[in-house]
Amino acid sequence: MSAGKIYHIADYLLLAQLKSIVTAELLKEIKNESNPFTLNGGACLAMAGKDCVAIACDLRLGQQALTLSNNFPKVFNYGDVWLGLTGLATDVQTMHSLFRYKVNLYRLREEREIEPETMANLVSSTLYERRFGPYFVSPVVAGINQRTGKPFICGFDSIGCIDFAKDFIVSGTASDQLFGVAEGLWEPDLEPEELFETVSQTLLNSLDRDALAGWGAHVYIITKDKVTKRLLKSRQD
Amino acid sequence: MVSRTGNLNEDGIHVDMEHLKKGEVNLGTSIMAIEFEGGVILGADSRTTTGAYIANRVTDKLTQITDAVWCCRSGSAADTQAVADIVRYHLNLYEIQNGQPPSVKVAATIFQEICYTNKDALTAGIIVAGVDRHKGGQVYNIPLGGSLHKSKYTISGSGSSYIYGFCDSYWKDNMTEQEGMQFVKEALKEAIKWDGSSGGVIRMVVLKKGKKPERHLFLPDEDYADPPKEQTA
Amino acid sequence: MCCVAPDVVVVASRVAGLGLGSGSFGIRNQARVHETTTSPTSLSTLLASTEHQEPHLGIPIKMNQFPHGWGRPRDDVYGAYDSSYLNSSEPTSHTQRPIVTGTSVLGLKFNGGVIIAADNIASYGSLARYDNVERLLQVGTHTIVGAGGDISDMQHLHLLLDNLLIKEQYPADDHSLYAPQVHTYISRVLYQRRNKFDPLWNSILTAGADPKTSEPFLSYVDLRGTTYSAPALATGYGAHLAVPILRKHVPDEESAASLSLEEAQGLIEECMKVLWYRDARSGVSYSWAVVTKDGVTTGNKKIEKQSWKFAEMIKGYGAQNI
Amino acid sequence: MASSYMLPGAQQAPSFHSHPSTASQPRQHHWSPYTENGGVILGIAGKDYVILAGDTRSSEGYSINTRTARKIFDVGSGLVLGVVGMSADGEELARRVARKIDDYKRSHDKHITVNAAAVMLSRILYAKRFFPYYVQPLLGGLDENGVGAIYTYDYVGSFERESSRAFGAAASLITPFLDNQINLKNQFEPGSNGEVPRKPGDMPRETVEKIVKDAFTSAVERHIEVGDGLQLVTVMRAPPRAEGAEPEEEEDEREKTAGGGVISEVMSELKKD
Amino acid sequence: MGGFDFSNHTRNAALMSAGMPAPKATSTGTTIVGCLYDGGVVIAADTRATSGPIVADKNCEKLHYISPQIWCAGAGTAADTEFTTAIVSSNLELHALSTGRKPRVVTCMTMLKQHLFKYQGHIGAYLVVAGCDPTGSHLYTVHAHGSTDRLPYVTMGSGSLAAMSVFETEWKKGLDREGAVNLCSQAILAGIFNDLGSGSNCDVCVITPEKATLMRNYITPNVRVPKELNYRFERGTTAVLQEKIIQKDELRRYITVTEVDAKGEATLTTDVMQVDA
Repeated sequence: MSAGKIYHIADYLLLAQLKSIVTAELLKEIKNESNPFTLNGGACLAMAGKDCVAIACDLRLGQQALTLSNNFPKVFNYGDVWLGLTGLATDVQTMHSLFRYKVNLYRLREEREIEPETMANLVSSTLYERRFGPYFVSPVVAGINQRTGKPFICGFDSIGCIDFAKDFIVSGTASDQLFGVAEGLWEPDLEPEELFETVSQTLLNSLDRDALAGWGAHVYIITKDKVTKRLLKSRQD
Repeated sequence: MVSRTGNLNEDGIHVDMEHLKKGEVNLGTSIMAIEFEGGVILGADSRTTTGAYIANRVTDKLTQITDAVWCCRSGSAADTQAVADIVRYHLNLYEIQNGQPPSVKVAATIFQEICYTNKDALTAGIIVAGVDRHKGGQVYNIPLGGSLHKSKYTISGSGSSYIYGFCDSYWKDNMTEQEGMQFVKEALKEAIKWDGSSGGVIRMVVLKKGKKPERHLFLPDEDYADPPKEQTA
Repeated sequence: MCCVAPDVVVVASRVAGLGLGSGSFGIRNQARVHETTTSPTSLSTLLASTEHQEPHLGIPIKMNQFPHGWGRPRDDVYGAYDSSYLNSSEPTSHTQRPIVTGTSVLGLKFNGGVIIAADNIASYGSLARYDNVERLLQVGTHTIVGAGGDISDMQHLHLLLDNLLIKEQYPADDHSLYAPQVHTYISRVLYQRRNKFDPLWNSILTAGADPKTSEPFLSYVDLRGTTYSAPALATGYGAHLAVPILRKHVPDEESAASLSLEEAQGLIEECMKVLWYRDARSGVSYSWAVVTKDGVTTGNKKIEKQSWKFAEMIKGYGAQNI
Repeated sequence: MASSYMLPGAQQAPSFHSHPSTASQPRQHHWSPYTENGGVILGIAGKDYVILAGDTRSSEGYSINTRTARKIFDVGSGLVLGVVGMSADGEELARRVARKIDDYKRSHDKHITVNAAAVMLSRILYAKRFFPYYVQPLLGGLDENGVGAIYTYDYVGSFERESSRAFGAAASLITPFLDNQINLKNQFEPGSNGEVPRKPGDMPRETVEKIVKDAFTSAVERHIEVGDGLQLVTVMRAPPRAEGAEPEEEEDEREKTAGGGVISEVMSELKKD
Repeated sequence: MGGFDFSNHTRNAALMSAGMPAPKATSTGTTIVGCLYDGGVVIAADTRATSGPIVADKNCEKLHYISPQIWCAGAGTAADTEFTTAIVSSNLELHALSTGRKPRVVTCMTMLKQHLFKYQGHIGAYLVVAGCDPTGSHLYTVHAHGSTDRLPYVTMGSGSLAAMSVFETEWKKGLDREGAVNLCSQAILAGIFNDLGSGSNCDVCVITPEKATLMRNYITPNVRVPKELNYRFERGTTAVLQEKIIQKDELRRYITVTEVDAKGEATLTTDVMQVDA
């Protein structure tokens, strides 16, 4: 079929078929738009260093392509444990409340702070409990075990499968980008300040290639006795 | 909503055995059971497929329910195993409660009960055969909808469509054990030859009144020939 | 075709008549109208009535005046509009599906040649309908084409290859077609048919050896025109069940170049056996062909040394022990 | 990328949501003319060179078709074309481009320039607007000034000149890494308090090649359709003759490509799991 | 068993009917195998977990502990294999305590198949169950719908065909421990190198009547080559707008401390560290 040629009946049938492909594609597009994992956007990243861990998130809250807020942090703190939550914003907030409640009960019952490993299992079983009606979130846990002093990071899918990683964990709409950059930039045994640069560069460059995340970022650098939280300068588009 | 058990193949004749739940393991299957003068013989191929992949090429589709009642399973592997396990449980209980083993008919009726009441959830075509002290050897067939049919011989599974003519032509009442085994073997050979969903070895179980069940195995690389006498046991 | 085309014509002319269609569209279809009105279809009545209504568009007698239905006959007069020709979810097309099918073809390069094999079963669904089908075709002196998928399409392709061979027969100047040319030809045919939405439902291996250099050739092409080469190739289930074995022994061209014919034959036999064990559409007898610089050798074989004896230790699926 | 045309037929390409080996769906043969063969390519334009690189895996669903499929093609006149997506369409496109570039040379008795070829490729793609090639093409070469040029396209011919770009299955993994390491995005001069952005300077070709290799080994780690081998194609000006050395043969000016580019290719191994 | 919470189900079903796609769970595209030998049983697995075409975990554990002498290899939906084996492990432990006997493989397999059959395939766990008990060494497969098979050598997962090709060419009766371990790891390697859903390393577990030996990362054929360049950044490369340093003891103050003021109104101090407020 070249331009200018008069369409033949056979071409017309061909076009009808192509139309069906394009229609199916359109339907797919509509479905994508109502994907709860990408509706509000957002990204989160955790990295392990030498006796330190980092966890970072973007600050965007959107409604599909429309940005509603540039101050919607996705990393929450429960004592010695940090939890990053990306996905459907309503579920992010619900999960945060739920875990605040659960961790507080844990603290009352046990009279001690929850350790990251325990938190990981708590998150996992909470998610799997809703195997057939999940929360649309992809959590990330980071922290330093206060007893052993060992860094701990892990991630989850939305039904509670734990991904224990030694290097880094990513989640959210920019997860592909984060995987690519983190795999390139991460190195073992980074000191806290080096870890900050690596985690920040990984996050910022990934955010710039994701239309649904960005608009500022929070980075936490966690060592056994101190936490540094920084607000990064980043593109606001 | 169309009930799953009502699905027909494109040919409009055969039940579409491949229309199973996604990822389900399928006993494409050729199974049969016959009465002979001293009891019953059950026979089956050994192929289990998912799509065209043979997930198990030496499956045992002949399942013991009580000492003297066995069944042949076709359809969904999960469904038929679950049904067989449940029936076995009930009949064991029956035997304990009544102090005597259930008759073949009781066994077949329990199978039917389960297959009929759960017909929308099950894909199971089952042949029940056994011997009891009242009527000797008996053969029952429970096809997909959950109906119960008693007959002198019965064939089932996707491969059975190819051997209706063969069985009808060569069936004789009151065959000897040797004749019966020959009949079952030749019929299954034919089904295996034509049906891609059936294949592998031929397994047989012979049930005779007051005797232990005897198993027989025939291998495709020997063209399903009878093994030397001592190996038959 | 003759029952679909008039439908299209009717609609197109209606659109054109209302000035909504493009000029060329309208003109062309006007021309087609004359062709179709001469044919005794029931549509000609419908066609006539709509065309007569067109000068009186203001009078809503038989045409629908609601914006969404402009130009369409009113449902209450003509019955519901048959839009099946526009059906976008299930396109009517040349697109068929394979009916009588063959399963895997295997190919493996070795030092100085290629070996290729395919079984002789043609299935009709799950029915093993024919057990004497030859799926390897010799093309010229140094090429074998093995086909999986639809057998009718394979036979059509064999016809095309025969014609090609005749057309390219120039004995005087020592010109003949070898495997790379045959492979390219087949891949062009398959790609063009894919472009017409009318694919030849096959996946094909072309194997050959150069008569001068004895350089082996082995390539794959499928119904979308996708082509690739490797020292070990297989179509259908063979890609899943045979290629892992072949690749382990022959990971690259160098290892293929140090493989003897006997080793290659042994590997192919093993692979055909695995397929016989695990592919429900495969058969026990198969054809093989070896191409070297000396030409083609072919043969038939039955799968040997099978392992079934262990079946006797398997009883039941769980606790059963009898 | 000026427009984003949705990928036709992608929904019918082999999907990863189902469990391929155990699924026994009702037999249906939905015919789609499209398929996806995985892989990733990238292009980087330097001051006097162009690098195009691609992995050599060709896959379909969960199967590896071959470990040795090239995705970067020499299309003549010192130009290279990288194609990723559906390999049958890609190879067809490369053949057509090569043919047209050859035609150009024969009818004009000179080599086509990279920007002219870029427009030509756009037209080829747009001519199939309603049945597009399912291919993401990258065209690379040296322009008339000998400066590296990469032209990137969408499926139906919208194009622009860029300095670096990744296409294909793992493009989203590689692109931000290149942004950061080649274009120094988000990097500031240390000590400038985040006020002075680092300027991407003229990076030596050797460094860029190393970054490209690391981009690929990273993508191989995290994307299942990328691996097996790395094809690294470089277009650069012929190395200058040593001082005082006489040319061995009289150079035919007509044989020199428009940007003076010479193509070289290096193959290396990637992980095969 | 399986106390699932369905309270989000209605909401999600409504979203689903509005055209929302099902959530993407981590699946273990996976090759898992098992093989009986004279004196025990071996199971093995690859270590790749995928989410679509992306590798979510390069070195995950697919061999699950059930009881000291029973282990399970899992393919399918990762969370399902993880929790199904954990539930059965727990119940089997209770069963063993109440009967005072060592748990049997067939008991484990029956618990698994009944659990999975109950959920009609919605729990996507495909398992290879292996172990030794007083009745001998046993090997079973359990499919997600609840069917089981009993075989001397088994493979499951997306790489099962590649792995099976190895067993069908090299398996023979009467293998010894070394032969079985070798055969299983070769089958896994076939999956790793031919199936895109499988990758990274090979884990093996050998179970004998005496003990079970888990050989984590028994073969590591896919170690990443060293990078060409060093990508550490100089300090100060990233632009920071604000910074706050908190000591650990101080930090605990920030968590959900509810202060009640004089009027009796509770105010949540904060659970977010405000650096940018």
